[in-house]
Amino acid sequence: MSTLDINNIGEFLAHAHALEAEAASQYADLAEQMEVHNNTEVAELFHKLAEIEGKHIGKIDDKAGDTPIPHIPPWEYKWEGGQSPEAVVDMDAHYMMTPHHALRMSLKAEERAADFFQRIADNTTDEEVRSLSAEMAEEERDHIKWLNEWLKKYPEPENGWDEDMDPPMLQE
Amino acid sequence: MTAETALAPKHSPRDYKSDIKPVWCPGCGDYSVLGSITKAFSELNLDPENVAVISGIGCSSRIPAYTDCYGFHGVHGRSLPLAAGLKVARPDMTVLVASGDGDGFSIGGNHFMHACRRNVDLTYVVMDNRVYGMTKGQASPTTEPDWDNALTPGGSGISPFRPLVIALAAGANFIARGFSGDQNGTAKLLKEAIEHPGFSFVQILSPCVTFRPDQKTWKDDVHDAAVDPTDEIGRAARRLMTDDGFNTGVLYKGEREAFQPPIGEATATVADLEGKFAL
Amino acid sequence: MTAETALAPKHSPRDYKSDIKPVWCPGCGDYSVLGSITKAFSELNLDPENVAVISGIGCSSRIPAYTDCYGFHGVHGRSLPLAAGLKVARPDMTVLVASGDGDGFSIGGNHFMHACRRNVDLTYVVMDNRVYGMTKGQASPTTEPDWDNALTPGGSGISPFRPLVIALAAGANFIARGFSGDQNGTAKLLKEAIEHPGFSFVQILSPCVTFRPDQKTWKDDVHDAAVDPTDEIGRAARRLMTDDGFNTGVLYKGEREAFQPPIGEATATVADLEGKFAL
Amino acid sequence: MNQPTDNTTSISLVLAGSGGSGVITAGNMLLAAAAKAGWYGLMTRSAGPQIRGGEAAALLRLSSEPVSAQPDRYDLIIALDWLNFERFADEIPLDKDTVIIGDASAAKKTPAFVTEGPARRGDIDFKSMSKAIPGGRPNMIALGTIGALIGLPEDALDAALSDALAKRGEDAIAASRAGAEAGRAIAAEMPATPKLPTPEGEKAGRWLISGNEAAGLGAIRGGVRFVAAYPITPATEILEWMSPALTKVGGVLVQAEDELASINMAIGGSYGGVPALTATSGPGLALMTEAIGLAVASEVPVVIVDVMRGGPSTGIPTKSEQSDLNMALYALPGDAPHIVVAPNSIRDCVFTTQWSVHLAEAMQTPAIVLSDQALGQAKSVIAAPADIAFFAQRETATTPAEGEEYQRYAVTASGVSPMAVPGTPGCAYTADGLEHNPRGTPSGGAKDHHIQLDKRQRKTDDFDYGQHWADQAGEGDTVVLTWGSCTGPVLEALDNLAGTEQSARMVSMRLLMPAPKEQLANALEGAKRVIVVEQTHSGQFMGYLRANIDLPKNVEHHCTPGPLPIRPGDIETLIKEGTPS
Amino acid sequence: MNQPTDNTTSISLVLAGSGGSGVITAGNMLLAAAAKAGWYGLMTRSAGPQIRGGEAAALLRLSSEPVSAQPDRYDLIIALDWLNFERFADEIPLDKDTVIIGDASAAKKTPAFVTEGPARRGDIDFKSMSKAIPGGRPNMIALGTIGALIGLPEDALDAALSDALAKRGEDAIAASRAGAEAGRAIAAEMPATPKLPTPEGEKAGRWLISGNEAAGLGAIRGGVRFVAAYPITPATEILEWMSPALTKVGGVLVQAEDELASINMAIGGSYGGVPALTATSGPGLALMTEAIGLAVASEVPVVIVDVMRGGPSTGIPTKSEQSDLNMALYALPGDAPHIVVAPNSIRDCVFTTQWSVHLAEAMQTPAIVLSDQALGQAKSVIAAPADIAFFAQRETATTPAEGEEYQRYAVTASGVSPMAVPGTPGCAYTADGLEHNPRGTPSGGAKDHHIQLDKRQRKTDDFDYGQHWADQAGEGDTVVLTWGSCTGPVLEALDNLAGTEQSARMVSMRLLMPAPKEQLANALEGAKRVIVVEQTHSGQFMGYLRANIDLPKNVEHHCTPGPLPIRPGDIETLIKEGTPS
Ligand SMILES: Cc1ncc(C[n+]2csc(CCOP(=O)(O)OP(=O)(O)O)c2C)c(N)n1
Ligand SMILES: Cc1ncc(C[n+]2csc(CCOP(=O)(O)OP(=O)(O)O)c2C)c(N)n1
Ligand code: SF4
Ligand code: SF4
Ligand SMILES: [Mg+2]
Ligand SMILES: [Mg+2]
Repeated sequence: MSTLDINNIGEFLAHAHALEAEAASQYADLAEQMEVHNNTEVAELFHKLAEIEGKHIGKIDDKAGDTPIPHIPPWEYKWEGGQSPEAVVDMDAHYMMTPHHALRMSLKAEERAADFFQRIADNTTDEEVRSLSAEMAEEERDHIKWLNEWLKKYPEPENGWDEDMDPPMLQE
Repeated sequence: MTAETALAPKHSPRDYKSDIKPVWCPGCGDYSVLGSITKAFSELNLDPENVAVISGIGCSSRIPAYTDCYGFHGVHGRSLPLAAGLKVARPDMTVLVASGDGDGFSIGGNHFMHACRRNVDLTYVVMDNRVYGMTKGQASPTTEPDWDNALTPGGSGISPFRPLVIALAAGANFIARGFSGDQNGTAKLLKEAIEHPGFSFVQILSPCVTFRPDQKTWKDDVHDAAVDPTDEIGRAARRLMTDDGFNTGVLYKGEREAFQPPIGEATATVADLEGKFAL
Repeated sequence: MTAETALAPKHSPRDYKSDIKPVWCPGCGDYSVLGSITKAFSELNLDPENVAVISGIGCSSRIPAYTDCYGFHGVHGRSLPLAAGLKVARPDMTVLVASGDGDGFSIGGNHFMHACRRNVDLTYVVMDNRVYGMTKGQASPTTEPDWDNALTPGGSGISPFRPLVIALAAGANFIARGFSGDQNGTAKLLKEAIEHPGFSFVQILSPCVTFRPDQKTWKDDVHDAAVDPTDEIGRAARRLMTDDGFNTGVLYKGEREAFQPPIGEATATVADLEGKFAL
Repeated sequence: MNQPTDNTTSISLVLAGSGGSGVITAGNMLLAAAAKAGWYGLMTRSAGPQIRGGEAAALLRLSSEPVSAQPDRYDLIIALDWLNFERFADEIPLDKDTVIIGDASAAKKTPAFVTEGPARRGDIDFKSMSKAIPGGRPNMIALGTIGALIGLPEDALDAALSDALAKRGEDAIAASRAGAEAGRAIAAEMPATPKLPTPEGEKAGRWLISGNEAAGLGAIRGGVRFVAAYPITPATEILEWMSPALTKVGGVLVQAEDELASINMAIGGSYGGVPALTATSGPGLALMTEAIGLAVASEVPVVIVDVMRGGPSTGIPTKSEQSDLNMALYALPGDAPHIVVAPNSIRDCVFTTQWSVHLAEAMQTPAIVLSDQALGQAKSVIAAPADIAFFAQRETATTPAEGEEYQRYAVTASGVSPMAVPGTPGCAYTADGLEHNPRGTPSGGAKDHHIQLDKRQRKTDDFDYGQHWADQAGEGDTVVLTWGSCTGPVLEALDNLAGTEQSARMVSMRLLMPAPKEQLANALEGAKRVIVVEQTHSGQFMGYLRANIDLPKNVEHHCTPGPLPIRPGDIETLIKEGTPS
Repeated sequence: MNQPTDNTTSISLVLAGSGGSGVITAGNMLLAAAAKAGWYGLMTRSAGPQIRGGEAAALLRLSSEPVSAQPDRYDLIIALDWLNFERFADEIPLDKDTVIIGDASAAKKTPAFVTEGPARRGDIDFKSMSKAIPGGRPNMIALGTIGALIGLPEDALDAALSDALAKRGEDAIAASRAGAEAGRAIAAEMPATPKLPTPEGEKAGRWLISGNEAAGLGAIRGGVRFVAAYPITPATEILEWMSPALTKVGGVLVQAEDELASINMAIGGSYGGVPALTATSGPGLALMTEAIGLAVASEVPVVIVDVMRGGPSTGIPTKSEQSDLNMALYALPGDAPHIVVAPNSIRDCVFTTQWSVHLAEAMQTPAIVLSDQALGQAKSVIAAPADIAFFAQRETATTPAEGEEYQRYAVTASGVSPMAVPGTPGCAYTADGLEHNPRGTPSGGAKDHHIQLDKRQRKTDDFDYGQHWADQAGEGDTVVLTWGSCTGPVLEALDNLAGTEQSARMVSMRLLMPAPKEQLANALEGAKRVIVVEQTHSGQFMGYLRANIDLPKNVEHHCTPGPLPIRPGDIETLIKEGTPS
């Protein structure tokens, strides 16, 4: 993996904020999609995840205090592969998905996020960035633990969980 | 908030989203395209009321209602003339046109070519999933000839349409390819496309998880194209004619002036016109 | 007469001409194109009743009635689907499609692209005079952007359509350009085009003496293109993208198989079909 | 808690669920099982706007008699969940006798229109029950319950399950059977619905078919061997059925780039001598009218099936309406006589489409078949339609004798001129959309124009349409005049009123254009009341009738647009109580 | 050999010739000269099928009164040569008083219908005469002869020649004058025609204009500032006139790739807030109907001018017919209420097109203007039409107050909902062709569908069209009911019969859709005879009237297709002798 160097607290906060915001907004979207498709169980789960990420945004903004956060266009963040590490791969969503799939999706995202913060912490020359980043990485790892716990309640469903015998609806 | 945040866009991407919930299948690439569009609008600092999103018919063409901009969900295949009419009449509006591979390249193919030629300052986004999603999975012009489906069992047997080289041959001023799996990269392409004068064409590979679950592999197929988009047109033609359909990025940039006849600038009155008929 | 005349064609070019007198202006290039067509038919030894000439609307599209073959003078811009329907239903017929630059590239542009893709074994002849002759001289897609006319005074301001590179990009199997001033050379192109399997496209520069008297200079502009028509497609794209519009000859030849689903070969009866519904 | 109920001849039920719960598939299995049991049936479907995984409902009506209409009320509603069930409220009339079974424990609660409605209720926890069965699915449990409630013989359901799941293997079949078994078992705890009597007699000679399939089959029966088309809801199934079917019988279907291409391809194929068809819906038909006019002027037979949906514009693509009538009749530029016919039942889709091919070919002119979503997308068990001897018989030309000249548009008494098939020596001609003389040479002269206008008009005016111009039924001096998919509910209403004081007659017009004026006048003779029934907003059918025949001053008019079907009860009320004015 | 003839109020003449003889130009000069002299006039043209250089004829009618119809007979025919003159036989009724002047020495001899006809003859050797004049041309000689015969003041012709040839320079003008002089000189040797009296009074306030120019001007008067179109005969001149005119008044015309594009561009421009129009003829209108339906459903105003030509299909592009009526009324998919209006004279092309813009904008719906070739391509001297205060006035929306929500398709009493112009903050909405709720969100629900269908219907049904729905004239208990270009000959017939026993009234419907039922019923009240006059083969107007109003049982019908005009005498005969049945 390439080295990730963020040596400026503003830049760091911008990344951290965007990372959480992106995740929150994605979860909210997914929750909505599940609602529209009558998958209420997973919709609730995504709502919950969105709420959690929302709280993270608050936390980061608190940490930022008066530190100026620069605006960075979405494509100029130093994300590996262009997307925020905590973004889930929404192409993996399915209207029949179960909480197991949703949690797996989220887990992968959290792992990438933890890794992202850890690498900044490892590489940065800025002490403030280092400590905040390490703190964030730790927090993401907490999530991972917690998600893993949660996941235990939802074992992987058998093959064929996504089988829909009905044809799609013809539309326009 | 501090002084620097003032430089942030006036509107967040979310501000460009309406409260109407998409009918799309979860997993559909079009969700991400919607995200790219709103991100581009935000970065361009556009006021939502000065933006119009125009479309035809198809899953992808449902986008206008999901934005909180002005929109027109027209008839199948005619989004480009609808949008050209709007833009010529209202040059002050930013006009984005959203389409699918069926809407844009099958029934709408003629308008596509002529929009490229005419070079009205539009940004044309085609969500290409190589299938007619809305009507349940028939072959579109970009579908592989051996893709089995109910209407043409065993495959259409017809060689796929190459939208990018057609756009170039027809005169498009800006040609790019994006992938819905890269929401931010695509947002950047869209921003550039909107900023570029004249007709900009952006093909976005946007998988249909319902009828083309095989397209999940696209994320491994796409790759960055390291080209000089201002390349001489003959070389660009060769490049786009033989490309593999998966290289992404800005692939051509032209310098033609946008077509925009003056409007609203009267030099005579209606009475003057009538004078010509008077004896 | 000697033994060799036995090898002469069954029918002279004149045998393919009807007794209906063209409405064309004397001097119009289309007379010569009619001559090229009948010469090609004659050399191909076709029986007139096994040939169909299909067209849309325009001066050039009047050709079917002037041949003594089967013909269809359809509506504006739709000659290609009309012809494709005929050819798919009747693969035994030789089908030539005649069009103008307005009929073929403006209103008919979508069918042009899709006919190239579909690759039904048709020969498509477009008499290009860079003007709408039939409707009294408006700009067509191939018209120079600064050509002054009543409908777009001062010129259309739109960059011209490049039919050949579009045809290539869309998948045409044979691409050639002729000039009405070279009746025999064009006859040869047409013969080759008809013989080539799949969709063949022949643009024939055919001046409109009435609305484009300036085209009289074309005879000095055209020149032979010394190219290898079986050239690799990328190089062909580059060549056709940057050509000057006046090089004539066969400019591309592809190897794709013609689209011709089997017809007339039943493997089941209607009763068999009904059996599927029976309980 | 079963209560015994009377036997009945028809049972109506809804199976609803969302997000891939498979209710449509289950509905299809139920219909197939009913057919196996010897019942007739009709199934329609309704769904949310989501492309996939939205809420869906299978609406079935099963009967020991052929079913011609959606029911006035439902006997049974089974909801696997209640998510978004409100969407269907309009479509599912319920009353105090309706039995509603759903999962009271489900996340989303039963909607108000159900709880507050008058119906009887039962609860089944489909989810838990299905979890208890390996590979079990809620929809299979529901099937079992339904079967038990309505009296469907077990073996019929079993057989239907086996057929439907054959490809998925033994395990799947076993799981489904187990599910159905569980469903059957719990049925005893549910409020009873009426039971259909076990049918006697012959069930051979019946088909399970949709209107769209039936139209496709009719076309092939009629001789169509070339189809060019562009997909559009709700016509696509005609094409998807025809594509492989044509290949088998030596024909071909081409997917065109748009409707402009499809109609022109079809005309080209037919010009080549192969009977041809295209199918579409309103927006597509609008794009075809220029070329249909060409077919009129150049006298090329071609069949266009318009499976109507709610309009105007993109409208309501998945719901039915008869509002393309005006377009079918009048949308061609100029005076362009052509044929418009309409099937009046799923079964009749076979006959009318077959007939349309015959008419188009015999008169060398386009024929538009006005089907609609309610016929096209509904599936039905029907008595197999007899094959009528209508097969494309085009009057063709042969090489003229020495010294004689072939005239493509020769003026004849019938108006029909022998049409040369390309390839025929000595008959080369150019078909033309420009006005022309008998030979086909373009002509703007008054004489040629009048002669050809007369000739084209004569072809369709003077043709002998026989008794097929309409279906008539019932007795009485009240006449209900209708067409298309409104026919089913009218027929049923008439059946219900037969023998009463309100007994009435029906005239259902199959031939719409040319207007069968004389036949209509005769059919209406002696009528004291005439009631016109149609499914439009603006009264298009009424306008057309008025334009063509003298209706009695007191003619009544029942005209209501989609998306809801007209039901037999609406017509009964109409006949009994008259049209409120 | 001059014989004195009575003075008259109208003179009709034909100037024919072939192969570049310049008869159309000469005809235009004559019309201009007549206008200068204070006469009114009408010029139509006829030509062979050749693109250029074929036989052509300028048909003129000059009068001291406004001219509203082609004449019943011609006073004078001047043929510069007789080549293919037979082509015009149908169009040029002649009688014993007709004076025919041609070149007896010419290569092709006078056709039989002339020599065998009853007319009086004179000979002029145009060729030799013109050769004698440097730069002389036969058509100028003919002009001089005509001028002298019909009493056209010399200075008027002189002035017209100078105007027309100004760009060609003094020599050309001098040569023409010399030619005309020679023609005048020889006129004395010709049989006399009637002479028009030298007009008195005001000739200011008159225009020389074609119907197509008039429609273009009406559109601009009405506020149209965006046009997208594709050329087609006989509508192209509207576009060719409007293109530079729009540029001057701050508008723009875009040439589209086809009619599908033109109508959609026009809708797009109008959606943007700029009143928009497209113009076409039958085949083009057929291609536009899908999008016109979109404009209905999405409620976008747009004006479509259809200059009708002979149909069906490509038909007879250069001749007039009213046979697109059905298409204009009925061609849209679904129930799609819209406006159809028709100008009834060249002069009225200004008003009706202007009014159509007003109607479209006021009701936010498409308006189709049915002009025809006879109006569009004819040139006329007319009294300048007053500018009516009809200017596009669209009800637009403003930013809603805090907490309020903009509803594009809000349900209002009139059916019209304020339409936000893009750029208005807080009103962003998506126009949709899918059925929708008041906010514009797609909806397939019964309630939304019915509400929006009602709303759209209400807009056009309840609008106050004032007295403009029809033009009425004459007196009597016979009513001639007609529309469009049939109005001229009817008016003239009524004029001729005024004060006699056969004196009759005319109702010429300008508003065709929605059908002005009440107004019509009132207008027909008390009529003993109703005679419907239209120029179609199948009686489209009659069918439409029947569909909408109760016509008397004994209604008479004069319906004849193109390409020949209906003449005043036909109508007079009709009124006098009744419709043969
Ligand atoms: C005139 C017309 N023809 C056909 C249709 C049916 N139709 C609706 S969407 C569609 C194709 C959609 O494919 P695409 O544009 O690729 O969009 P996707 O759904 O795949 O995003 C078709 C054929 C229509 N609405 N109108
Ligand atoms: C639907 C339709 N639109 C427009 C026209 C009018 N029209 C007839 S021919 C023509 C253009 C002809 O140009 P081209 O094809 O270049 O033929 P040319 O006359 O130059 O040979 C047009 C616009 C028509 N007949 N039908
Ligand atoms: S059908 Fe395909 S394109 Fe349409 S919403 Fe579903 S995934 Fe997307
Ligand atoms: S107008 Fe032009 S294209 Fe048409 S016949 Fe005359 S010269 Fe030929
Ligand atoms: Mg697609
Ligand atoms: Mg041309």
